[in-house]
Amino acid sequence: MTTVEFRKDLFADERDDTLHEIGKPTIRQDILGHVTGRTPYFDDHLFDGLLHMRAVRSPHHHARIRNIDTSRAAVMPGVRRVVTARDVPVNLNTLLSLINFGRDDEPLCAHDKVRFLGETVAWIIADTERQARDAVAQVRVDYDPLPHVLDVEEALKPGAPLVNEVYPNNTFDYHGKYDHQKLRFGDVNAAFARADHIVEAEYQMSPIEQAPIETCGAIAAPEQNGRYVCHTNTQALFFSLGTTAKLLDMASSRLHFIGGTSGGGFGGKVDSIVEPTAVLGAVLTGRPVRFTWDRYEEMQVGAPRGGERWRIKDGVMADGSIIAREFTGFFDSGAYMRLSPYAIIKAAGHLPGPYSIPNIAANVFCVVTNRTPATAMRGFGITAADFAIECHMDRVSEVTGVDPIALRLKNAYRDGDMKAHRRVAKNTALIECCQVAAGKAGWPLSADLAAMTSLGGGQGDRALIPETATDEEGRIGERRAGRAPDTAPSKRPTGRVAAGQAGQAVVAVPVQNEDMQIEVDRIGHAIAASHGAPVASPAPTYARQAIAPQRTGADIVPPRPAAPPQAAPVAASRAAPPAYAPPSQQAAPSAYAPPPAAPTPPASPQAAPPAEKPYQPDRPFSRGVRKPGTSPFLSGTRRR
Amino acid sequence: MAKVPLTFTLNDAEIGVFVVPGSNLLDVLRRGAGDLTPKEGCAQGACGACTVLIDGVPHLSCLTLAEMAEGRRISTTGGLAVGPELHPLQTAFMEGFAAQCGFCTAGMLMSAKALLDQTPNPTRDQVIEAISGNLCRCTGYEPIVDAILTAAAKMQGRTA
Amino acid sequence: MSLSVETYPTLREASQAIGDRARYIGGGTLLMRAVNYGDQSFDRIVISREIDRTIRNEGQGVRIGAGATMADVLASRDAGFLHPVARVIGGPAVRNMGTVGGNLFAAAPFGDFATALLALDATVQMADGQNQPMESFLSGRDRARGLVVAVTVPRVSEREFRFAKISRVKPKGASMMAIALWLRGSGRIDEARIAFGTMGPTPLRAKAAEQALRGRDLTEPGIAAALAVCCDGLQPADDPLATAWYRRAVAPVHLKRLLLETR
Amino acid sequence: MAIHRGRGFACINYPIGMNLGGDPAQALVHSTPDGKFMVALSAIDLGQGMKSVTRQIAAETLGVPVEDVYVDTADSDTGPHDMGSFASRGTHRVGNAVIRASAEARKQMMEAAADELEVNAADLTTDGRGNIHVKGAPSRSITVADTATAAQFKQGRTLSGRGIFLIPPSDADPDTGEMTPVTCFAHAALVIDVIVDDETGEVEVTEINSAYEVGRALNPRLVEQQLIGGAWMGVSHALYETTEPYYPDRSHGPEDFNTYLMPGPGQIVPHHIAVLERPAEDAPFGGKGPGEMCANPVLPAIANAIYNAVGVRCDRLPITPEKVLRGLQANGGARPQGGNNGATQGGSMPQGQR
Repeated sequence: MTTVEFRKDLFADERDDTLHEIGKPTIRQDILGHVTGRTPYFDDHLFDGLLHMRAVRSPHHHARIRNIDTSRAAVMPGVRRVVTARDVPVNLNTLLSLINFGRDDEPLCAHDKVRFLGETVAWIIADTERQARDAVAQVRVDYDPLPHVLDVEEALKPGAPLVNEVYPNNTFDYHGKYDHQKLRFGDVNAAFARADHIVEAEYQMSPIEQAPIETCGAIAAPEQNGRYVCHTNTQALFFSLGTTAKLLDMASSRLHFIGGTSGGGFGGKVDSIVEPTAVLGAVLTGRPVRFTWDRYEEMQVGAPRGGERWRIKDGVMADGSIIAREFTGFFDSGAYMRLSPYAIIKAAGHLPGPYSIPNIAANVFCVVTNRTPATAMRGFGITAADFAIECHMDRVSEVTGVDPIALRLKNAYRDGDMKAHRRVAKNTALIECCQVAAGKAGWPLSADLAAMTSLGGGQGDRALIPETATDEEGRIGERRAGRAPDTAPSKRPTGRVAAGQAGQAVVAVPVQNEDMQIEVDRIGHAIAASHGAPVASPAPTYARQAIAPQRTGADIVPPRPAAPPQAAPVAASRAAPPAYAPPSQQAAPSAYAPPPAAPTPPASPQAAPPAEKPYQPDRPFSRGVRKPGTSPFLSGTRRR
Repeated sequence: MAKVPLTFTLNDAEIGVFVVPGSNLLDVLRRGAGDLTPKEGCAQGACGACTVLIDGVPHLSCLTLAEMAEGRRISTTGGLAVGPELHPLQTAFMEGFAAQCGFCTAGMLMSAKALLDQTPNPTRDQVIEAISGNLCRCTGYEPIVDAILTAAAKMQGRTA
Repeated sequence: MSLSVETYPTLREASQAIGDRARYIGGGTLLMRAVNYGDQSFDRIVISREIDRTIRNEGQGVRIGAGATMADVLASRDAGFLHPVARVIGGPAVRNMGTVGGNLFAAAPFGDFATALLALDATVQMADGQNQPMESFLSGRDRARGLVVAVTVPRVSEREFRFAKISRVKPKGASMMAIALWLRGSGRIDEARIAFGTMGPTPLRAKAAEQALRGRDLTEPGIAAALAVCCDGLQPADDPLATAWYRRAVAPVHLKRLLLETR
Repeated sequence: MAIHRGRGFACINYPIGMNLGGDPAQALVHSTPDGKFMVALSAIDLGQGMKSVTRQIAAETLGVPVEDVYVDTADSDTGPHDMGSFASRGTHRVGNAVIRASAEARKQMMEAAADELEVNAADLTTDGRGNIHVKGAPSRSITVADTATAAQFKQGRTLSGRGIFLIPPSDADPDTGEMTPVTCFAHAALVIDVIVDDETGEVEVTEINSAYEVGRALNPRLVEQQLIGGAWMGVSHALYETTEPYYPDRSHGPEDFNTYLMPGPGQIVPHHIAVLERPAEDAPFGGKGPGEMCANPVLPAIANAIYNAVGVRCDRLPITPEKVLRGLQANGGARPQGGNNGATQGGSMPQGQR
């Protein structure tokens, strides 16, 4: 059913494919454990006297807690301890405080009010899980329900219920200045005015559960010497350890976290809630305590990928060139921030998608609502934006009549192009992906589109930072006061940032000492020309299964002659990153020599397909760089 | 709370444990008998990670009342390999990259074993049907289906 | 409120033991989930040593012991006409556990087998010897007292009985909708019974559609009137799988496909 | 009353690693007395293959066979600090830390071997099969095992290494959004074929043709696992999954896997994948993490394919049959869009004749 081919012919001159272990289909280190059932997940550790901990959860979206009566629960059979907010030493945290981002806004256990359905208001620790459940059912909480808000744009209105007092505007406050993250590049309003078409639409993604088959959980137990061991399936061992140390006001050296093996995560095991809870239980009882979410909790209480809403407005010329793109985005963070505000910066940096568009504006909001807090998931911050962008590209295609793939290729970003966040694009490969996917599907492309390359960008205005229109709309607090009704980027810019304004790119910290530096001829890619000429193969393909017919593009479209080879200058201009190059080599132009003897047949007009027929790519879709000599690692056969 | 005695055969070993009334078999296997190979994914009967064979046919151990396992013959992935010799299904899952996080694997293997015990030469659709109660979040199922077919072929002396 | 498990030698005694805080366990697929999630509405689990898993011809019908699992149904030649129903319930493990008796009590989106039994006008036999038609049994299901020991299903030909389970997950998934048809007559429909699952709190009959099919043939014009009224009397609700609106919108489509066998 | 075929396209890029940096990863490597290497990490293997890919990276950097390396990710007492496995940072950040730690250990190993062979360490190389020899003179060699034994028991030298990789934290500009988000991007493009039932709104994905650019396939089978599983998840996200089916209304949230829908094994989509490798400068051996990005293009490509099939724009995820059906009703029926998109079996056919 599935076939996989490795297009070794593409970018072959940037790669050394003769490495020993890299690139080999070595079987997984953990697979024997998986197939024998011996892989130790967090719950596969047995403790004598293990206690079980369960949470009492809010039945309201938003309510003040008047009173919690645990007296009946406390005397239930098997109950060892009732735990409430008072038992949490430091009952306020935000996950990213460990990297100094955001304000502490979330209690481990609610005390004054609950802000979402399912929020923890107390815990029971008992001998069996059933006894803990029975006692949970006997905790009486007196709630005073409050008005709640569940829609991101409703939450931004002046009269909306205030969800979380730490964020009094129902938004994350960015940079102490605005209630959203701005992205400004060029002048979208001026470009809209001269565009042939304006294309607008709104997109939305509902919350999605990470749904690992193993739910979030931890077992904590007293160790020797006043330490606590915690077996956990966290995706971030030190995040969880650090969060536990903070919430329990305990030196991190007293915590011994064991994990590293998780039954799926997909982003849902970053939040570090089960770990401090289990350790708290172990501290309070002096016994091993297991705290794990059941499937209901995993689905409705554990954080999902949050909902998002995006509006896109494009200014487009008749030929399909997109000259301006404006975004208004809303991330539904739920009742607490966790990772959402960070993901919004990630999203803002990602805009406008993989395209070179000269005028960009975006306002992206992180909105607090009375729902389950959101967190990471596979593609965090990007998935919904990409959904919106790529659906929108098809709308633009329809309006302009330009073929969907042609439209993307026309606007695709390439090496050397300036991106909206004011850094130069490099190592791009969008064009080649489009060409290869089209070729595999038999989607026809014109000859000029088929000959495009990611290496050929950065010319003219594409490399420049334009003069940029700015505004100061949406200062913190203005919206709630009714002075900032519009969420979209301003129609009336009040400031200008001069063309060419950009700071320094941030690069990796160099190695601590020279010994940690892998030799440049062993890194396997085009940093320096000091190793032997690279080799390429003619596009090995292997089918996953013998029963699956090997699929090649050749049966769909006729072969074509090779396109002209790419010139060297682009490669020659690339500088070695400080991360790898020893200090002495940093400044040197690190041209990875283009293959000197590549027998590259130049495309001749005669050999080109008849002009009246649409050009269709064949496979391999190289830019004509087919070199002789094949690495033993590129034989195209699956090494089983 | 008075525990009650329970005896059963687990992978050819006689097991006697005392269980809390109302316990599910999964909990008894894991914490009572110490066989940690069946996993709890939902305790709702919807994920299949706890699948074991009772008297040779697949059951969800999370939905099996422990008392109802009295005297029954229970097989888990813990008993699949014979000594160091892996079952062909295990080998096929290994070589076929049919697991990622591995949490569903033990349940998948039990469902697959039940199929191959009954149907040594299954069709692809029969394999799909056999694992239809076992969820996998990582692989997209295809490598698992392929691995089961590969194992079947190998056990029959064919090459898939 | 710890749980106790009580074992009785006969179904009759087990039947007398169940009550407000005591539940009978058959296959466990419904009850053990409630146990695992701490259901506070009962604290006694009742087991019967006597379990009736037999499936046999009896008069004009097939008698199926309430303890028969879906796998038992699939293994029975006598119940062959019910194989299309049993086959689409759960995965193999669920079919080895879930019983016919339990399915009668399964709330939406489960209860596909009960839907089929409703269309087939099965009779439910209680432990106290009382018999009840499926329809009245289902309407009083929440107040039911006593154990079901068997159901008796009229023996029908595979041609007369049709079943469709509409699920978004393949090959196994919960029902967005289930439809069971018992169609009698040759050429024209003399008698039709139509039952929908997951179109109300219990499986329900589409009586207006049954009426509208009478005397008609199975052609697009012939069934048009029945399709138009097929949701009359049904009470679909919104749930995670679909809205009531969607269920009403596609019920005639799926009924049409089942009637015309274009699925 | 028909089944309509449609074809959709989408392409994406994806930033690799935790945005704006500030997310260090560390690694420690040491050898056993007989020349096997242990790598201690606090990274997490949640199925993506962290243990396996860092094992290959360590073996490659050390110049020893992969069988002679074992990676442990379990323990905060022995594994040095790492931010965690998320944001596609594992391969990039941890991989780089492992390279550095392994490079340092290799340096010790080569010096130990040089002492034993009485040559200059700079003149030595590894053969990747457990031997260290003089460049150009394979016969003048010593095994890694003998080297480690000599280092341990004779020379009093550890064969060990430390590594850290950090992109320093940075910030975004409040007014322009200027930032250095990440340093490397993965890419993908795909063509998706669907069929849409215009009476029920049901959508079935029938084929995917894709191209994924992953920098370097550090282990082609692990990459393949991600791409196949990721495409499945993309289909699931596009058509099935949500915890709030009526978002922003909070009601009817699924509580189990019976009502939280995901495609089953009977819905495996034929998928023809091409893997492209354009190594990223600062990534380990050029490899970018493929795990997150591979699901993303599937969602819009399906929405676009549905529009192509029946003319209904599905702008709200997940694209349930109800949303498609409501769109069809609003349009007064299916409006197939066609197009010169190479679809081999375009057009529509009566229901029942698929």
